[in-house]
Amino acid sequence: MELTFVDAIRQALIEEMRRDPAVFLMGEDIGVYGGAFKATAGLVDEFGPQRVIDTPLAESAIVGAAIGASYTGMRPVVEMQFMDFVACCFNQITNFAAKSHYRWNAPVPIVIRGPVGGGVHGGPFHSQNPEMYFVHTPGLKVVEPATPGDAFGLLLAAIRDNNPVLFLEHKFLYRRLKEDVAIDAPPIPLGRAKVARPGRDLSVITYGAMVQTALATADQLAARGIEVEVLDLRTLLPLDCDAIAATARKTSKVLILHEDTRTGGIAGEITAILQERCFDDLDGPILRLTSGDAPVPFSPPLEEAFLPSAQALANHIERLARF
Amino acid sequence: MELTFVDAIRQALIEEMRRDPAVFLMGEDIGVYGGAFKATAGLVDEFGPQRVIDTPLAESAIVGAAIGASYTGMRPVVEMQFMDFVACCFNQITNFAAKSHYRWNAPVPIVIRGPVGGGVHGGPFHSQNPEMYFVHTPGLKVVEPATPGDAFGLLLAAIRDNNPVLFLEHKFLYRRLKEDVAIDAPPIPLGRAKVARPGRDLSVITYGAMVQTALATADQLAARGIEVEVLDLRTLLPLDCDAIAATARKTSKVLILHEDTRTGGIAGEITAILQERCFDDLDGPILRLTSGDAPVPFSPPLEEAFLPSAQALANHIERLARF
Amino acid sequence: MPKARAARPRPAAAALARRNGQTAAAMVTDLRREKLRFDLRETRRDGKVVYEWEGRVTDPPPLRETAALSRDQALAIYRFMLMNRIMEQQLENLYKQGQVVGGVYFGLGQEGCSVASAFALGPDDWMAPMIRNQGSLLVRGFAPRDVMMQYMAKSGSPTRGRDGTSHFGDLEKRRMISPISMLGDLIPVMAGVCLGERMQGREVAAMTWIGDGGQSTGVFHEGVNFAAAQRLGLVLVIENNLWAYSTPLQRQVRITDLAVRAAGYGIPAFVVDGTDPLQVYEACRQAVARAHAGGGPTIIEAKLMRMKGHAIHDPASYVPPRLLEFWRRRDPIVRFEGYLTLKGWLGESERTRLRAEIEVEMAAERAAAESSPMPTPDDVLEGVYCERCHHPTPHFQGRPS
Amino acid sequence: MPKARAARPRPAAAALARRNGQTAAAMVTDLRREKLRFDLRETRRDGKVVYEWEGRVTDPPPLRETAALSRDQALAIYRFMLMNRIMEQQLENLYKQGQVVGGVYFGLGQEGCSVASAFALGPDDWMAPMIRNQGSLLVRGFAPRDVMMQYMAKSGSPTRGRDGTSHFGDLEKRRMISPISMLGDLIPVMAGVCLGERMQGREVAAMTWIGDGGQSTGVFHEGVNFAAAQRLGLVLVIENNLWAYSTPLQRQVRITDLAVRAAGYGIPAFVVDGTDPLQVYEACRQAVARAHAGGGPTIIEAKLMRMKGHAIHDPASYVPPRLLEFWRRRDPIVRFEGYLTLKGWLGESERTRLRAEIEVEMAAERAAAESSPMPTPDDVLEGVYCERCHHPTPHFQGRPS
Ligand SMILES: Cc1ncc(C[n+]2csc(CCOP(=O)(O)OP(=O)(O)O)c2C)c(N)n1
Ligand SMILES: Cc1ncc(C[n+]2csc(CCOP(=O)(O)OP(=O)(O)O)c2C)c(N)n1
Ligand SMILES: [Mg+2]
Ligand SMILES: [Mg+2]
Repeated sequence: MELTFVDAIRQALIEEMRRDPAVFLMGEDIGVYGGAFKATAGLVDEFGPQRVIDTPLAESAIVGAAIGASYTGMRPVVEMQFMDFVACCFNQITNFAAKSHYRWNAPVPIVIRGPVGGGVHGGPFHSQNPEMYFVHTPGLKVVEPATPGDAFGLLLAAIRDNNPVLFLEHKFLYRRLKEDVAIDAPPIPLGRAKVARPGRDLSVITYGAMVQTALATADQLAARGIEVEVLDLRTLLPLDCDAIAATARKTSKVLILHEDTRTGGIAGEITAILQERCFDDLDGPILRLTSGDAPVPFSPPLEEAFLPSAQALANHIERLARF
Repeated sequence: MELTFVDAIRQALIEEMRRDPAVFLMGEDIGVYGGAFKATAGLVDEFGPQRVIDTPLAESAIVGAAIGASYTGMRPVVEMQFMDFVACCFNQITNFAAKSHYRWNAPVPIVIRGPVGGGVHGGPFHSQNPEMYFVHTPGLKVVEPATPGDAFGLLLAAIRDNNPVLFLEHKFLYRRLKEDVAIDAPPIPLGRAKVARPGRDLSVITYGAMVQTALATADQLAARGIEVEVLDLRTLLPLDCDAIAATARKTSKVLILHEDTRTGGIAGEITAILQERCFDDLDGPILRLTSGDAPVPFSPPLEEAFLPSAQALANHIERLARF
Repeated sequence: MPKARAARPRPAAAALARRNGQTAAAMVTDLRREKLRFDLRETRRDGKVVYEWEGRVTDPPPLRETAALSRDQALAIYRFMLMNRIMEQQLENLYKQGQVVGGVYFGLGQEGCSVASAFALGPDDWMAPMIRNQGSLLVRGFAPRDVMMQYMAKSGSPTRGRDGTSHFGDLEKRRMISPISMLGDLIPVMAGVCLGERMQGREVAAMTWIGDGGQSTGVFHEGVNFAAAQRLGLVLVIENNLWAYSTPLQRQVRITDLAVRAAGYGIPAFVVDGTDPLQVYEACRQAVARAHAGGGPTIIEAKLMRMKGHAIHDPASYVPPRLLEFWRRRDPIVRFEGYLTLKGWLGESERTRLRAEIEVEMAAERAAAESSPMPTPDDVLEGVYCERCHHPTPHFQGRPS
Repeated sequence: MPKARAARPRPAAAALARRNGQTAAAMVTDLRREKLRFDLRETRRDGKVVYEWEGRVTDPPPLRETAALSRDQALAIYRFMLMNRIMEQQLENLYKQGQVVGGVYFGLGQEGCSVASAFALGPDDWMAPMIRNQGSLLVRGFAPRDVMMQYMAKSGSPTRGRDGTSHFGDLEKRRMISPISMLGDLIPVMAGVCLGERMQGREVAAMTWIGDGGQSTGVFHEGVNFAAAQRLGLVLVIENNLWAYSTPLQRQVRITDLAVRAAGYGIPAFVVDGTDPLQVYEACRQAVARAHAGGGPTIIEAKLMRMKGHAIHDPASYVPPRLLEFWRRRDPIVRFEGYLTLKGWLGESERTRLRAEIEVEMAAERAAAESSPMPTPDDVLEGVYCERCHHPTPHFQGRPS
């Protein structure tokens, strides 16, 4: 089935709701309206307002209720209208859901999904990349797909997982990517990265919308004789340390690319992992290219300068390749 | 004046409130009761209930009101009874306060202070180290002192700073450390690390209560001929990159030690900085010793195994020294 | 904006009442001339879940006279309402020409509420707008070009392109706080503004708005309760426009009048017809006076209807058409014009002249906005921190008590 | 715990009412026999800010009879109350001997409320305790040793030493959710439990408690409103014990009866004397019945007093001594004993026998708790995730509607 990124998500919700009556949806404007980005368009018509629940505007209540429902055996999937709003239910996620199984053996099979990221001029409160708040919270899983197929397969896995999963959908991709998705394929296991493009000279480790930037830049550099390997992390927690080490060992040079802001971003974590695992395998410093340390500015020229660009990526790669 | 760690904090509050009528305090049980850890004991008697305000139990209201008061020129200092509860006002901190100056030039001179950290058997909700949530949020400053003198001097600076400052006080130190504090000394500038112990063989970069662990271990290892330099970061955002690079260049070997959980902890960030700045200066992998990736367990034998131990630190150092 | 007034020292009586923890008698004053309910029916049509409304489309009653507004003030309110509407028409136009970055939010049908509420504030008072309060920005002294440039992400905008919409403020001159997108968070912040002012010796009002949607947030509760407990001069206008984005009121709450929540905080409340600027002004005037007297917060629930979608991209097809029809008869500008005409304050020719005048002004504003360049990114990473570029300064008047 | 009952399918009438968005008439039923107010005065003594209370220390009225409790049930409640008290005496003792890790929290003076509320639940219902509801844990079938081992951080504790106090739960047998420290967060979670059950075809009650302190949190508002909007069977007991740690009620809110907040959610409420287990039971029984009938949430405000400090380290010197004196005369166990004696249900000798029996039982529980070893840290980093070790399973009864 040819699906855009957002329709792949919608389709995954439909498949899971048809398969498993324990799966249901909650969120703001996901029913009659079908969601701010139409990820749930028409679902209320098929499954009814009892399984596609328009909630009050109250993120802590939504996530709290999802946790409670999950304790009775249900599998709620919650939509944040924008993932920036997770800050309004931070305690429910990081203290209630994340610590439940460790503390008292009670699994919390919920998914919190919604749009992240910039590039669409959403301004400081509709463009954030909140992954590190959750990557740094033991007990959560964090997923961010880069293609419609991965979005579909990973969302199936996230819904079937017994742990609270943050499912981050880069809104820049929602309608810009389209591909054939096998809707009868099995779920894609969480925690496994994917080599999006093999290469021998240098590895770019990235995820989300930046995978597209990395692939485009790699094609460009191939013309100049630099063969870049692109590793798409797909799951940010747990990280696929083996795949990270494997690509580093293969190419001996690593650049980490993320749209998230720099300080405290995931590049640091990956750098530390590589120091621990591959110190002797590396022929150059582990570099990172990221957004700057600021809120995401609204105006297009500002946002463009703020986000990592293909040009900056090419420069970084060439510099590292010469090392 | 001989002061314990917590009394140094209390004294800094007193000095600032006497000096500047714009400084006032808000929090739960900070008035008549003097705070859960007595950091504000007696202050309501000197400054009155109008400047030492017992609030309702509502962290978002407290921080929100502090932001609002700061817009009128005041300098509120807010106590979180335990810093774990910042999760309940996460949006006010990370979206309202942190982005204010960048977005519309409105400074938010507030301090949010309170106890962090483990080792006192507080369990999963009274032992957390929340620093990375804020280190990853541009617009905030994050301070964590390791001695009474630094606590005093850094708190003065935090209160006078025009930005929202998270001031993290390791509760294990509150009554365990005591030293002579010059209460007429000038504030200690934010953003500057301190060499807590000079050494030539290897650098341990750390902060908070772990500084004590590092110093004790360094003394021990000195007897075995390994001279460890201990760098106390003091401010976690902005990081003192120069001091980090300087110690790395001096000893060529770096171990980062933190009590915070491992994945996404500040060790990653420092590792990335060192890769960027000192790749050619390093003679061994950058290692890290941290707590494990789990909630902080309650029972003493569990918590002890969970936290980084002096023994583990010694082992790590010896391993790295041999590299 | 009314003329500057000397700073008000807090009256001793109020301080006493506050210290004694005296409970304010909670009461809801309903100023409306028609008490409406809008019970929607959720049903299916052609397999689709839809909302229906079975009420009757009636004509509205006349506005409720208030003695508090002079002719000039009434006309000033009318002018701001017209500006609000015409400015939003220009914004729609700019959007269609592709000059707007992102979306546009409209306050169509809400102009009377937005303008008349802000009009009740004094110069020492503070406010913080929500996205539909573009009228209140004008009342507070911002120019239409400020709003336009925000939407166009221009370098000349109040945030220099860093943020959009009504996300801007002005600490010094206009005492306006910039909102953030997360609904509800302004409420404790505005309570804090009153607290800060009080500590400097002044009792001020701090006005902000919230929707029927936003009042379900936890921070609404924390903020209103904090203001009540500390008896701070928060003036909270709940614009109950029946929809939170696509979600009707009855899916959000199990009550009809949001004002009843005031009882839970021990504070007074008003219910007003939000399409009648006189009622809105009267309630807000009383709330502001109460704030100035140190009497604490007030909630004003304004009943109205969002006459467009959530933002420009939203056709609002979830709204039953007859419900819109009902409210179209309650256009606040038409109603107010009727009132002013009846009073003999506004003749046909003045009306035409005023409208033309505003059209000309708006065209000039628009031209100015269009001529502002886009920002250049040289300093995109600067200004995250205040490095002594600003100097927060309190102005004490009398001892804080 | 009462006997198991067949699962209740949700009645059609309730479903209809819910779908129509019918507003429940909000009403507060006050069951108390004495209506008290506690206005404290903040003043200075020897330069220190202190609270004073000028009320009169009086004797309490007799308990309020309820037809809903049989002799056996009343005696069962009495027994649990006694167990609660004696268990806490043992805990204090263990603490003094240095066997407790961290602090101990007491429900002294609140036993009647804690026990009688939980006693109103059926086996299909759910509950989640707060820190002072150690009595409700006993009612729900946990053993005193469970509580003791939690405080002692033993490997045999329900959380195997991973968490302490009443932070434990049991999804399968006792349908109890573990709280977290952050107050208020349980409320939407319990609403969600009802939602999950409803989707499986069952209308259940989910009971939890909150203090006068905790009800100021935003998540309280979000949770209660969510439950009201969805008409979920949340039974929320507000234990208004006049203090949040050291902060008296009047610094937290500007109202006297927290139950009035129910009106803001369109749900019914009760005010009860929290030292009278009969009133508490009666209100909770009605709330639970309402939940079973699909009628939605209920708030029960219990007026009582925390007779010790916040935790064992806190001498509560901020409490005016005469206020304590007033409440000491309202010891729930003494009052209930008086009632049972008057009814002829409890004689002197039975009372002595019962107390002795519980003392023996408690000593055995204590010995068992003491003999449990401390946990070993081998698996300290395991179990952060559920790796198919548990299998969340719904049990559908009829179609979700
Ligand atoms: C905390 C939070 N959650 C979600 C949103 C997304 N959102 C923006 S506006 C809106 C609906 C608001 O409805 P209401 O408060 O009634 O205001 P109205 O648009 O009717 O003026 C939603 C859900 C938000 N801005 N903030
Ligand atoms: C969100 C949150 N903030 C702060 C605290 C710290 N704290 C624990 S108990 C308490 C007082 C609670 O008072 P109340 O709700 O009245 O319960 P009580 O102790 O009287 O039973 C406080 C402030 C907390 N647990 N949670
Ligand atoms: Mg609305
Ligand atoms: Mg209390």
